[in-house]
Amino acid sequence: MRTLYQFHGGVHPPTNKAQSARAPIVPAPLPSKLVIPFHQHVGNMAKPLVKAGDRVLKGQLIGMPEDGVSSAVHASTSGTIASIGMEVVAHASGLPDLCATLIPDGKDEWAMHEGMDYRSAADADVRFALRLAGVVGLGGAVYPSDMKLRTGRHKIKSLVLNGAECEPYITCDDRLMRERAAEIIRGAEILRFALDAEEVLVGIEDNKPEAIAAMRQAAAASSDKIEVVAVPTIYPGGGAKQLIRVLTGIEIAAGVRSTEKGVQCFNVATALGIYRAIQFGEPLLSRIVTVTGNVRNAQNFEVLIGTPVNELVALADPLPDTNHYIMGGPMMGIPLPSAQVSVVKATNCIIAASDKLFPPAPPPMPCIRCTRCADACPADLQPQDLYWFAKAKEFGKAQEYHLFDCIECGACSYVCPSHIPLVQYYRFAKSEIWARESEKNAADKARERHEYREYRIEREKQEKADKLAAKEKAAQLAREQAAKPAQSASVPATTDASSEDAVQQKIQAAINHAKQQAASVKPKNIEQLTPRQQAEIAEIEARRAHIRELAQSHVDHPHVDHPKEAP
Amino acid sequence: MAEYLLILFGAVFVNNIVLVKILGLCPFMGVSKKLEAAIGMGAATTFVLTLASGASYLINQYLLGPELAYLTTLSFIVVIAGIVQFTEMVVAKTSPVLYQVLGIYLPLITTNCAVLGIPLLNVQAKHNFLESIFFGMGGALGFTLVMVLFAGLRERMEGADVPAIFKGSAIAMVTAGLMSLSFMGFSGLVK
Amino acid sequence: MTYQGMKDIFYNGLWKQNTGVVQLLGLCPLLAVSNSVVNAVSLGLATTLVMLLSGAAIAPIRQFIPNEARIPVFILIIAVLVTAIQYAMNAYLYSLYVVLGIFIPLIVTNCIVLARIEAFASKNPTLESALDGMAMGLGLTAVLAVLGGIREIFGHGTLLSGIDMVFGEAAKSWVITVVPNYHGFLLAILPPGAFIVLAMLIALKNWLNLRAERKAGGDSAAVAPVGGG
Amino acid sequence: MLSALLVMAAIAIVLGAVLGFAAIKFHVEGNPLVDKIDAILPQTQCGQCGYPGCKPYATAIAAGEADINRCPPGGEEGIRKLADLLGVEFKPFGGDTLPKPKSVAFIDENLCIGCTLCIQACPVDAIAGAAKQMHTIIASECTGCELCVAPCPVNCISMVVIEEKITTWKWKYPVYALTPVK
Amino acid sequence: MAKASLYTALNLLFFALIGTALLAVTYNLTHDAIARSEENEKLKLISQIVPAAAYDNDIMKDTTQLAPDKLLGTSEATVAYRGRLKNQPSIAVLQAIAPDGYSGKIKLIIAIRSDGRIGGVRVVAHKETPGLGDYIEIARNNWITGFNDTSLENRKTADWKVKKDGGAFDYVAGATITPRAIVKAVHKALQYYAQHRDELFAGAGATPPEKEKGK
Amino acid sequence: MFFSPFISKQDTVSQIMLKVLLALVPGIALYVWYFGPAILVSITLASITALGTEALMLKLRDRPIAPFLKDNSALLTGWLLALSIPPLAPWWLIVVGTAFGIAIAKHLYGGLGNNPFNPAMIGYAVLIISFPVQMTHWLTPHGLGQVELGFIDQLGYMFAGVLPDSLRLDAITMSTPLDTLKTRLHLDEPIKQIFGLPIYGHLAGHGSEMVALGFLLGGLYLLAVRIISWHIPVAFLGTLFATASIFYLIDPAHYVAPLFHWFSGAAMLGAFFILTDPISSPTTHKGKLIFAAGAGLLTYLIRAFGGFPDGVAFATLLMNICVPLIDAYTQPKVFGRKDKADGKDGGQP
Ligand SMILES: Cc1cc2nc3c(=O)[nH]c(=O)nc-3n(C[C@H](O)[C@H](O)[C@H](O)COP(=O)(O)O)c2cc1C
Ligand SMILES: Cc1cc2nc3c(=O)[nH]c(=O)nc-3n(C[C@H](O)[C@H](O)[C@H](O)COP(=O)(O)O)c2cc1C
Ligand SMILES: Cc1cc2nc3c(=O)[nH]c(=O)nc-3n(C[C@H](O)[C@H](O)[C@H](O)COP(=O)(O)O)c2cc1C
Ligand SMILES: Cc1cc2nc3c(=O)[nH]c(=O)nc-3n(C[C@H](O)[C@H](O)[C@H](O)CO)c2cc1C
Ligand code: SF4
Ligand code: SF4
Ligand code: SF4
Ligand code: SF4
Ligand code: FES
Repeated sequence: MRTLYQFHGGVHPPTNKAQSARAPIVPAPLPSKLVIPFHQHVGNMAKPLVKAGDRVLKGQLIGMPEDGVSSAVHASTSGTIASIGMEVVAHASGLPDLCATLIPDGKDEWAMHEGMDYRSAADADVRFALRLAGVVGLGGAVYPSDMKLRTGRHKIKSLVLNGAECEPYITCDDRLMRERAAEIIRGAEILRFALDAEEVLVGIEDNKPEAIAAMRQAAAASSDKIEVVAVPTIYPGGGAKQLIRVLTGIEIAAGVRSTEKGVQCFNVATALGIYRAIQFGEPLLSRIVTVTGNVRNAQNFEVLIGTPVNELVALADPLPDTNHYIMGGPMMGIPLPSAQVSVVKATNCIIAASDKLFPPAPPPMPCIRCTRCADACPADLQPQDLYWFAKAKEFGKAQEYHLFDCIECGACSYVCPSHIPLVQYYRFAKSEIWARESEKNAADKARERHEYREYRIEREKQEKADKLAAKEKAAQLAREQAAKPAQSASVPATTDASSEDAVQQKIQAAINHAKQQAASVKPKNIEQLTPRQQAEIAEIEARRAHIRELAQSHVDHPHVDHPKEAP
Repeated sequence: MAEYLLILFGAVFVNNIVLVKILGLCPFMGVSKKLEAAIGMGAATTFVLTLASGASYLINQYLLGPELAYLTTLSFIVVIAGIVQFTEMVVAKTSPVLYQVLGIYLPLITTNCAVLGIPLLNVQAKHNFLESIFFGMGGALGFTLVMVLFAGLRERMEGADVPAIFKGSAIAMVTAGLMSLSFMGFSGLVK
Repeated sequence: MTYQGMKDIFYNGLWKQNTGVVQLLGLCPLLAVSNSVVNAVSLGLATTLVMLLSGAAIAPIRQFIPNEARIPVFILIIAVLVTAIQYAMNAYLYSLYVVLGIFIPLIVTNCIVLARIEAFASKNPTLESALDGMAMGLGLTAVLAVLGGIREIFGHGTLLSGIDMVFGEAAKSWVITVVPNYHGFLLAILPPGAFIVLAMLIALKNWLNLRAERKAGGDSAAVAPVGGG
Repeated sequence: MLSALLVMAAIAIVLGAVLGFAAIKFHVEGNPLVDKIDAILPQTQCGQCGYPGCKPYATAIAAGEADINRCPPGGEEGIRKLADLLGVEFKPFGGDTLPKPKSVAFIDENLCIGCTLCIQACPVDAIAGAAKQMHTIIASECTGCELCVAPCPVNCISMVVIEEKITTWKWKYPVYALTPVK
Repeated sequence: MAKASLYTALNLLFFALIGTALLAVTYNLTHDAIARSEENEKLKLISQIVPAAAYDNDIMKDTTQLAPDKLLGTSEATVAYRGRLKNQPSIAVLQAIAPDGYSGKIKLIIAIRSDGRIGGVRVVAHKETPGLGDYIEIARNNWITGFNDTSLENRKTADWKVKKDGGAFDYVAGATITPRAIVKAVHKALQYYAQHRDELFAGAGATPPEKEKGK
Repeated sequence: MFFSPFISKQDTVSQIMLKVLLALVPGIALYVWYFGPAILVSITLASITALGTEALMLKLRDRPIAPFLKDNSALLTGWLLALSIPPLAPWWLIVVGTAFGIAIAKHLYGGLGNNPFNPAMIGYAVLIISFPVQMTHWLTPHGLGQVELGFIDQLGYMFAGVLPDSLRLDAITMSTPLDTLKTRLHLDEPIKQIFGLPIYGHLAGHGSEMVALGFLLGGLYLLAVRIISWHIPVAFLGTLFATASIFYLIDPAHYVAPLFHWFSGAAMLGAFFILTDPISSPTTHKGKLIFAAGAGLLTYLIRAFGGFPDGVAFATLLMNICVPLIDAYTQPKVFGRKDKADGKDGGQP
């Protein structure tokens, strides 16, 4: 028996897994359309390679990974690209993002693909293959898997496979492990080889005895040293840091790569995806999705990426009082902005929700500093302090108290007797801090540019002055040489004036031309303006007037060489 | 030694210069918004007050005497102003960071009632040299202590849902009042 | 000096820049001696006198003082004035002198005196400086009087107790008993009460300001209540 | 009387000597405060504060001549930081100075006559183009200061509010109204 | 730099000297008035417990130093005032300290007639709890007048206690420590007086004419 | 708005407070048994005042009233204050104390969850300083053979200040065991003789020791249902015991045995109900230990050497002042980090 470690905190919400874990995985039928976002992973968006009207084959690359952290996007089936455009995606913001809409032709015709022998291939080639296959973490983080195989100079001792699946309701990994244990183990072998890890530990929560048994059996068949460990059921025992802690005793701080400590962790479904990508050259086109909650037939489906959620949910027969959908589990999931969004690589579960199933929490009361949240926090944080600072927008303080070590697991909110949406406050604070950071960078850049400009202007002035002085000197010299004729000095002045006039005239002409143009363009779309837009325009005009004044009052005195006429 | 420690203890807790004697309130209210500033101000005041207590004792004992008692205030304040200016120059040179934080407040030490009040109280209580120093240091440590604690409370109150009209100095004043109330618990500890 | 200028000076001193509730300077005497109206007003007037005289004394000589020596010289002058007043009180208002005790010499370090000299007298002509000193002093006295009044009524149920210290035995009958048979809410006359009552005055001033602003700016200043703690 | 004068003279002389010595020994110069304030200002250089740029405004604040609530691009957060730095109370924006949504300038390329006036106005060199050629704004460099808008003789520059995208989207402050139950 | 600081120092010196001179003048002007008001104040206090008819000398001037004594609770020499009627000792005013008040020492002045009866007692300084132990001040309560005319003769030793402890002196319920301390102190002061009466009045008495001047 | 987590435990603030109120019941029952039902009147009065002040302040602050009245925290403040002051105190005493605690110490800071000071103890401190006379008249416990007032007479005294003819206030009241001890020690009586007085029972005061036992029981219940953690009671009682032991061992003639300190005054109430107020106490475990140990030490110092018979209230308030600093300097180690959560190295975004 392995000695297991514990992490601080954790909670035991009702698991509600039985509903969906009973039935085997069913492939979902081809949907009427697939909406495939180009940005389903952490990192840079993939660059579209197709345009509307293109015919594509199943597994054809349609989005090319761009610089650094990025991953490829593929057509999930064969068909025609109907459009490339902004569609609402499965994201907490509810904002649209770039997607390819694919109308399947029903033939499900594969593009050419072939596997590779990972044992003989160079590491870089294996990683590039994964990148092109669009394999990203399916445990929830959707981090490109190829990046996780870069270990730098660090020696990897343990490879951890995450089969904990600690979130309530979700059973996709459970079913996967029961039904496709062998393939997962094959994936683990590939990963072990790529990482050159000494041991492979598969952590599975002890409430999934069938999965543990299946995995043990498959592991026994492997030539690698693969140990399947039953870990205690506690949320968030499936968090990578927590699972690593439980299995190896190693704690990985925020901002530290686990490879630095000799551990790497992959989800079991990711391992399977990696196996299929390497062995058969199959890109990641589908995933297992648990459909559960307020439905009659909760079960797991194998779903093509891009399948609209409403078409998927219909398979499970939702009850009529369902009023919204959650992607992910009840602890960390996000509410979907609409049922029309499509399944993405991060979609491990769709929960049909109703007010009865998830009654709205009572209105939050003030924090009474009961520290239940601190007792539940798996990151050993003081959530009540983080909340206090986030609420007061004291972001510096929040950061001092390690806001960024928070894994947003929601355990604190779950236990809070005041029902404070703590995680919300942390997310808010984090995104504000990020925004500030980038603003500050922009300001620094602006300062630099401004200072450079000042310097440049100063230098130009200096140069001009120098030149002038030199000219003057030359003129002086010339004057001295040509002793008598005295009128010559006035000549340049007049030419100057006339040339300036000419410039002025040209500008005037241009202005007139532009005014005509402007007059002909301007009234274009004023009628359609909403009152709000009109108000906005008025406001902008007022502001401009003000700025003009300001600009003039400052510009008039020292800077400008030509006194400017009011247009 | 014991009686000196008692003087020290009494000056820090029982007769706390700010909360019981009500002296030195302006810097107490002004420099307690941030913990670091409070600590810095406390350190500077402790330094000045200890020196000032000793110096004023010597002046009172050896230069003034009973005939020139009418020069007490004048000579004390002049000496204090000198010590403060000296401290200011030293801090500006040695710790620009501290100077930055205390910037506007260092000169205010001169107008900190406690700094003149403690030497005057020393004269009133007929303390000897060592007693004067201990009393001065105790007073200053008491000042520092409550200011640091106060700053801690004020930092925490930043996030509190204080009614609009009490935001800022009013609630700080209430807090000082409740602190003063709590410090009454020390009364009687040193008779 | 114009009438308007004078009005401004007094408006500033008595209300807008009031030392006690706005600038929060000169707090020690404000809190320490405001346990009765008589004490409070007496010290307030003594301070006013010092401010008036120091304003008047420093404004005319301000050109002759080098910048580095500014503060020490100002304080010196203040200290002289204060000591003079202290001796005068000692001679002619002995009981009051005893009651106010250390707080008379401490007028020297009352920040507000120096602050006004720095901020006003060192930049303005004599008459204005003297008036500014007086206005600021009176502003302080007003707060002191109100504070003293509230604390005395709450603490003892009386007003003007100790008036005999100023006007002699005969004035003993002037003491007003506001609440007869009062138990005496001692907190009010102890240091904590001083802080809390002053806090209430500050809040009152904030409230009046806020109300004035709301009136001026329509309802826009109204803030929607935010829940969640 | 004489002894009094002597005593005070002695005190004054000793102090004078000590301070004189200290003044020489512990001499410092420079004012790092301006830089600290400048670091907080957003460097938009827009002049809405009434000063010809951020640095001059910072200098004015440091000298105690300007209020801390004059910079709209800095937002309330900026004021708060200034208040913290200077140890003064936070002050909301007054009257005409109010922050507005972040925007960048946009040049209508059909109208631009290439007069270079906007280039001269832009404090951060965010406009590219040569004389008599169409100009473009480098959106990533533009600070949205609007200084180029007024000088343009043909009014071809407009400010475009930056729209929220998924990548720039921020989680909102959770507002839960506790509904009064009457 | 050096020059500037010299100038500064001289400037300071100049103002310091002017200030000092001014203060010296003020001091001289107020000196007498201050001495007078201080004396008046003491006289006022003493006259509360010493009826004017009880003496005809200048009681403020007819003083003697008393060495520290356990019975008086003093640890430093104190001044006693002596009243004489026609050059005969008539009344003495002693300073005494009750060391065991609720929160520290209570300073008293006690007038004792030549026949050993108390002329009056006043509390000069104390730190008792406001509102509870402070009824010993004459300004708040006339409890302190309960000592008038008591003596070692007309109160037995057992009577020198508060009523709660079986003695003869009143108290306010809830605050008995303070009165206990004072009763004890007054009792001891009487004992002191009994032991030291003669040395107390020894030494030159002031002559009656001076009394007129004093008044 | 609707965001994760979508599920939560069913506990609420008002349930927590309600359980704390419940835990007070055994102590109160014993109180009634030994000192008569007057305390129930005090508690009722305190409850009414507490709720009234709470409602008024919420209204003034423009906050919803009902949810906060239902959270039971004001009730708890009222009850605790009523238990700390003499049961026969005049009605206005409890009203002033409760109103002050809730209006000034709680709502000026923003109400529930925001107050740095313990409202009930602020109320107590204000009262003992302002009205020491009324605050030192405690009822004589049942069974000491003296005159006992009927309930009606008690009401009469509380509301009208009148006693039945021929009764002096002294006859029905006494100073508390702690107070008596202090007074008599002051008079140099030996401890043995003092404890011979009828008001002393087995451990401490007759009657009040049983009340303290009742509070101990309630406190154990709170520990069992995990509303409070062991840190504060253990550290407080431990320090009090240790300090008292030291002095007792040095000079048993002038310092009483440690157990006496446990079972007199507000020690038990303080250890389980007052110092544990989550809002005005530290949040970290180490912080709680420091906080309670400090309070224990101060309580002893004030009892043995200070100007007040009991030190729990002032010790609580004095330690309340230190809470922000204690919290700041006792931050626990963060997952995976060696340092505490007060360094500036916070994860970079
Ligand atoms: C609170 C929390 C709970 C998580 N639970 C699981 C889980 O149950 N199963 C899982 O595979 N990944 C879970 N994850 C994601 C893991 O932290 C980690 O990203 C993943 O195991 C890495 O594998 P992948 O890159 O293959 O997805 C969780 C993350 C967090 C923050
Ligand atoms: C806060 C407080 C202050 C007290 N102050 C005094 C005081 O100044 N003088 C006094 O005699 N008793 C004072 N007491 C009362 C004593 O503690 C003690 O109860 C009383 O003197 C004994 O009275 P008894 O002998 O009637 O029981 C005070 C009590 C408390 C609680
Ligand atoms: C802060 C506080 C202070 C208390 N002070 C006293 C006190 O001084 N005397 C007292 O008898 N009871 C006091 N109590 C009440 C006691 O908890 C208890 O009710 C009992 O009557 C007193 O015990 P005792 O007689 O042993 O002192 C206090 C309660 C609290 C909460
Ligand atoms: C365990 C516990 C102890 C409490 N103790 C007190 C207390 O001593 N005094 C008090 O006013 N409120 C107490 N409360 C109630 C509540 O926390 C208090 O009213 C808040 O301080 C008000 O913001 C307590 C609550 C709990 C849960
Ligand atoms: S659980 Fe909720 S109420 Fe308790 S401390 Fe944490 S945030 Fe505050
Ligand atoms: S969401 Fe963050 S703070 Fe809350 S329990 Fe999880 S890690 Fe801790
Ligand atoms: S208003 Fe404009 S110029 Fe002034 S500081 Fe702010 S950004 Fe800079
Ligand atoms: S382009 Fe215009 S708005 Fe943008 S920074 Fe330059 S001047 Fe400002
Ligand atoms: S008056 Fe300002 S510190 Fe005392």
